[in-house]
Amino acid sequence: MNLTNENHFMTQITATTKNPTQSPLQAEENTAREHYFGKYGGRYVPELLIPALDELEKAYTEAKQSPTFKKKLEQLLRDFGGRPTPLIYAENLSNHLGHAKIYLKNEGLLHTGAHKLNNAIGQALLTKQMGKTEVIAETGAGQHGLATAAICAKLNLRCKIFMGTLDIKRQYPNVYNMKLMGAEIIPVADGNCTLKDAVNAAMKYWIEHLATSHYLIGSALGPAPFPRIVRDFQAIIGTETRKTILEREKRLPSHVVACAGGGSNALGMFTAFLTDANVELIAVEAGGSDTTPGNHAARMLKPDIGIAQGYKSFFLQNPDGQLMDTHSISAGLDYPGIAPELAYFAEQGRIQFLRASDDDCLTGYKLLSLHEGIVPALETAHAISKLPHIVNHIKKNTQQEALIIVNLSGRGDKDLFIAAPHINPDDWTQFLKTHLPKT
Amino acid sequence: MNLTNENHFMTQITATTKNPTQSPLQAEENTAREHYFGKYGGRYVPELLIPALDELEKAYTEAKQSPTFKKKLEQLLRDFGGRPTPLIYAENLSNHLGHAKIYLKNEGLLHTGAHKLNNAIGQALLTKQMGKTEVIAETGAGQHGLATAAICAKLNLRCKIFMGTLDIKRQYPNVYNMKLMGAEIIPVADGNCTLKDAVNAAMKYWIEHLATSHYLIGSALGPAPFPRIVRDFQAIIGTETRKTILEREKRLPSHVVACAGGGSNALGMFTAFLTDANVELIAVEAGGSDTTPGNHAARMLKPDIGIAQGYKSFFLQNPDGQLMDTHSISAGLDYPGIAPELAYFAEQGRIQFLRASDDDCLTGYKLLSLHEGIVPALETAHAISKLPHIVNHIKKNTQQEALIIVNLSGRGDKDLFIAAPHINPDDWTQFLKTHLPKT
Amino acid sequence: MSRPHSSNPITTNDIDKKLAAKTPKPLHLMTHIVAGYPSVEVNLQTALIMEKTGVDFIEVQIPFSDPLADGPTIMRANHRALAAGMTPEKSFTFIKTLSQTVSMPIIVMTYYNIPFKVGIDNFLSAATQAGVSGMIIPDIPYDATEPYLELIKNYPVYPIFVVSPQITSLRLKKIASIAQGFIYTTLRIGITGSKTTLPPESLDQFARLKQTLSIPIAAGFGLSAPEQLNSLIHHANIAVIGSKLLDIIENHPSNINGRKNALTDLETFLTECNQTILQSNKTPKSHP
Amino acid sequence: MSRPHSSNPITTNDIDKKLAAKTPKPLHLMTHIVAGYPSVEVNLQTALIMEKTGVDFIEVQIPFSDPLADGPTIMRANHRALAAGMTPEKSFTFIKTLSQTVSMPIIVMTYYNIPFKVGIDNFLSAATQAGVSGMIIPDIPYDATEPYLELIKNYPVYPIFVVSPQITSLRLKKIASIAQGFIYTTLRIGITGSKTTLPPESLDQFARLKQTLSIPIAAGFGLSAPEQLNSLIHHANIAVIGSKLLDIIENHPSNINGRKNALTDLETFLTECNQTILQSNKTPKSHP
Ligand SMILES: Cc1ncc(COP(=O)(O)O)c(C=O)c1O
Ligand SMILES: Cc1ncc(COP(=O)(O)O)c(C=O)c1O
Repeated sequence: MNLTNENHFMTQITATTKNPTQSPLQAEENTAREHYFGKYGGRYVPELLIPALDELEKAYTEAKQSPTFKKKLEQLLRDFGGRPTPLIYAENLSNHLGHAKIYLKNEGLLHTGAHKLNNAIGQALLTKQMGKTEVIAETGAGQHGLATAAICAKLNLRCKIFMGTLDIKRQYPNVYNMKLMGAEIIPVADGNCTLKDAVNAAMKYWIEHLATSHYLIGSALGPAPFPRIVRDFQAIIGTETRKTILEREKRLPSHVVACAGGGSNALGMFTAFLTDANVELIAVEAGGSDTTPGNHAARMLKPDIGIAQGYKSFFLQNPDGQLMDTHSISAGLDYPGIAPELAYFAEQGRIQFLRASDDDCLTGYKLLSLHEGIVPALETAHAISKLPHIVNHIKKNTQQEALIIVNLSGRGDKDLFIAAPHINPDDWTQFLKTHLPKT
Repeated sequence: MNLTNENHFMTQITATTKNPTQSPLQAEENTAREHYFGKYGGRYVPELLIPALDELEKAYTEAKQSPTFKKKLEQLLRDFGGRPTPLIYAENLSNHLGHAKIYLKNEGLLHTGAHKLNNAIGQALLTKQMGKTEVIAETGAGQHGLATAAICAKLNLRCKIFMGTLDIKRQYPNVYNMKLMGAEIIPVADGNCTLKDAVNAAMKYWIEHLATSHYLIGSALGPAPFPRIVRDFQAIIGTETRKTILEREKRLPSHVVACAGGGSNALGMFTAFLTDANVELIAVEAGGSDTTPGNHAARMLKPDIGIAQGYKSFFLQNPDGQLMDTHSISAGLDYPGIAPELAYFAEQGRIQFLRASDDDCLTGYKLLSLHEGIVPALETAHAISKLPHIVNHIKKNTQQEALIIVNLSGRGDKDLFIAAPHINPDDWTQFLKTHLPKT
Repeated sequence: MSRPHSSNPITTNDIDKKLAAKTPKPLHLMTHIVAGYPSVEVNLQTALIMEKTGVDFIEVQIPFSDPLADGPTIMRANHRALAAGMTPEKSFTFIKTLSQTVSMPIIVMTYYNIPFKVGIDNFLSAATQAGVSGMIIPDIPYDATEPYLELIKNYPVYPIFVVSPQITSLRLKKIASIAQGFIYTTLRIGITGSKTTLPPESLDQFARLKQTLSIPIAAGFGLSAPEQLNSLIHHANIAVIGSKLLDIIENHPSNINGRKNALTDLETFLTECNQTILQSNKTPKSHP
Repeated sequence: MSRPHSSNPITTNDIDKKLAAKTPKPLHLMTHIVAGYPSVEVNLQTALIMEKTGVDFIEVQIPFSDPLADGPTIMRANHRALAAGMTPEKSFTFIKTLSQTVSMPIIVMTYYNIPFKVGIDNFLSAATQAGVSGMIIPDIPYDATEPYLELIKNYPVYPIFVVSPQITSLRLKKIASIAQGFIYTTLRIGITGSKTTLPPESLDQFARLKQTLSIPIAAGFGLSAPEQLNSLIHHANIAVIGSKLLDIIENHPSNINGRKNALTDLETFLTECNQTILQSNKTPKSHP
């Protein structure tokens, strides 16, 4: 356990993963190798996109070395985003579970309500730096779209959000807010009309508008250099957390927990702790309604390597290689692929994976609200819901009081329309009826 | 203009109003005089309540001098609340309006989404200090209730929220979240079944449960010492703002703008600037649909002194002294009384009052969303909507570039059900219908 | 039982007279109505029943939109009276008629914003002219820096103060020095266990009040059954019955038959109350 | 027009033969179908029409759930084929039949996850056995560190690369060194102004490609009318027609009559295309 290397992580945009099989990212030398995490990642895209990815990589490399970029990024993260986000001791929850001190890193207090903004700000600034005038983004739950629309309004970038028609229906509140902020919503009526299809549509649009558009990918996936860029822009979560916990507790956490959809909030939190060998890193996937294919989004249930949407990683796919339908109560975890870097660290055993079902999620959602006065996003609630399990496991195996940090990736406001019908169906229906115009 | 007296305001809980006709608040000497602001304020309550108000005053006086209290307060404001909140330069809006640099103090990034939490945290800690185990609060829009429910969950205090039955119907999302956090909602079916009635009901409950309950009033009004306590706990807004703007701009603002319902966010922002004679302080009231009595909540339209709900101030009342119905598109500004301290400074001419109509409010709401990527609370939107007016006035009267700060008292998520039917009625109705259970 | 009030030019009024009446009554009754609820006609009928059944004081509330100190029943009555068009002016017109119809001293109860808005002198003149003997304004503490407390000295209307069991001795003493007629204390009995004996806390309260005050004590409490009045005898001088009466009126449908039933029920109830008091006089209880 | 490919044991295949055919054709045609959409029966009928109307190459797409590089029409066709139960295995069965029925060289197009999941060697064997001449996998750049690019050398199947107008010279050169059969470039004409002449950017692109490549060039573009083909003559060797054909099929109701109409329209369209090309041969244009 190394308590003194926090300097290494002080500036998120230069934070790099020091893993034994991977040389550190060297800005000048864009070798194919650094597009991979072990065997995961890469650039599985039409040749058409290569120039744009190269351009992005170059811009990012320059940005990382540019004090101006760093300053602008820090300013926006602070003034627009509201960073640093707090790390709070969840005293009631800790007492409730016993044997562990639990801390929460509250990214839900960021502007637009989730960690997504960290990355959106970073990439929007890159867009400016590349001299592009338009940002496109895919969104499922709408949180990434919302973050993107917000920073585009702020930075005067034209903004197009690709969203499956099904998601537009389900997530209208976010659609409404994105439109208020001037974003154009591009409905995607292909496939299942959800996130995966929005990615395809955005990618296609990008191919046709490379000169003016930047595709602002929302999680640590897609073709290189996206996984690294997103990871780096999110790494500030872990950087802040590591610093603060050392100040407060004079020790590193024993466990760090995060939910994993695409993987950006998990990697954002974990990256600063990767070289702290004694810190256990736990990612929680969406177990959905059950383990039948199509009813969950747990890529790690039976890790199956595939190549789609521009990268190689674990995918939920059928034996023919077709990506499968997924289900989760939380729209943000409902995606068939996973960050290649998470796939790599899963393989290495550095990050463990747990699964929370839809019911678990609602339990976690209620648990945190009641004990800590924080209503979490349903995505985050997946991570929360595994705390009893994790603590029980620790109780059996160690004497020492555990120190657990959970990444509270977002706040729950956005989930009203999904959670309320579960928690309080009659009231909810009544309320909706009163808001329908009288006919 | 005095640029160097910020030390005086560094610690919010000792911040006091230095106004020429009022001696500074002296903790030891509870004279009747200091229950007033000029002729406004006071303690117009049943004798029954006097002991509880005295107890509160004593507890608050002690708390102000207690380093432990101060430390706990600061910790909760930081870790639970997310303070400090950012001050952001609204560059697009400034360019759009011209002739002024506009900054926004974003209290919407506080936990639960509005400035209300500052006061809720402070008073909840006082509750603890008095050894009481229950908190009661009134709420209209639900923001104060939400803040109170959240901090009560965090501090293990029983929480009862009094809310008019009409408001419960209108503001179900907040009701839902309060319940999730363990608060009990007490429906108030008296009078108009709105905020004013909730205050009466809460006060009555308090009278009967003084030994165990603290009444956590949500704005800078009610009987002394509430107006001062709430003002002091909110004063951190202005304290932070003053410090930051001096760092950034090396000068004080020329204008500071805030919306005024009860008056807590306005006073929270203005207090630090009261002695800065060149800083113009502007409060914006709810002009509602028009100036017909009952159709607005603009107490300053024809300031009319009255005594109700425990204090003397300006009230919307009929010639018989009955409080009148009010209307505003924003539930948080829809109240017939106003902070006695605001009444006093209005009389003194230190604070100017403007009025924004419901339509203005929606214009301000869209303006900020589009230009700055921040969807404000409808309350805040009232303040925003007057910026063009204020800037035009400045253009006519001064050569110098103005420096305007707006208190962004809350974020807009809570207003979806009120704003969406105005902004996008068809989509909204469609969306609601898809969420009704199939019959 | 009347006492000199040095600060007041009028030394006695109907309140003092009533309390000093020759027929000894172990407990006086004060009952509450809200002017204009359900109507001034019913107010008058109600008052007549009250007088007939032996009520000693009548408290007439001038309705206010925000009656801070009142429970749900009275609050509702206030709102309904206002909705039906009741005003302070109409209230005084009614009270004048009332004072010419019944001989019970009339105590006006309202909230401070009404006199404040109407003008304190206007209000007190109107009250005087309407034959009012006392005035309860629950939201104006004795130390409020308001002209009301000075101005009322110029009128034959007693300021009646409401005190709480938790009041400090200092405040109680100060109130005692300016109070006239009686002092009104709130307490709750009948909730905890026995309905006919006072709980120890309440006994302590009365002891403390009596020690400080030489003025009669009125006690307001959540009365639900006439026999509960027994518990107040020898402790308080006046029992105040409020919400219960409004409950009786409210719980009947407001058609003619309903109202008739309501007034019959009211009469029955008040008769029982009075009898309880009068009988207790014959069977003295063992009180400390 | 065939060239030696040192790295590949099979020196020529049907693609080379076709392009080197004795009858000089100013522009070859390659048309696209999605295996299983709307059904293999219709696929076969379509292919027969193609051959009959003079199409030179047929591109058969094995459907994939996430066809990243395809526009909405082709994407929909992929999803419908999958929904109707199409698989890679069934695709190859169909392709085998197809190769026994028509003489056009068959180019398989799919996304890399299909061979990756099925196994590269399995996939390439199946393709070989089915009579496939070329393979387009748009999401595997030439420098991807994947065995496919090595393994395909062992099969008589040409790897066809797709390049973009923006490609760097370095990458183009590297691709040129391993490409076989032809290189496929994407470009858009007909959008900007004239429908029958190429815009200057496209001319520059072709010039640049020709300079670097000794291999034939196929050009895919958003063709909407046959006369647009004129613009490609002398610039590209092969014109690829994709979405337009699917549009014709999709825009007819999927009943028998509708399908018949669709196939008739398809035939009319392709006939026109071929005639446009053949006529252009007689009336040479003034191109640089
Ligand atoms: C609050 C929140 N948490 C987590 C996620 C999942 O994304 P990721 O795994 O990339 O953090 C989302 C996605 O929308 C989200 O909104
Ligand atoms: C966001 C916001 N702003 C302003 C107000 C008005 O209250 P005050 O005038 O006390 O700040 C409210 C009240 O709910 C609110 O929620």
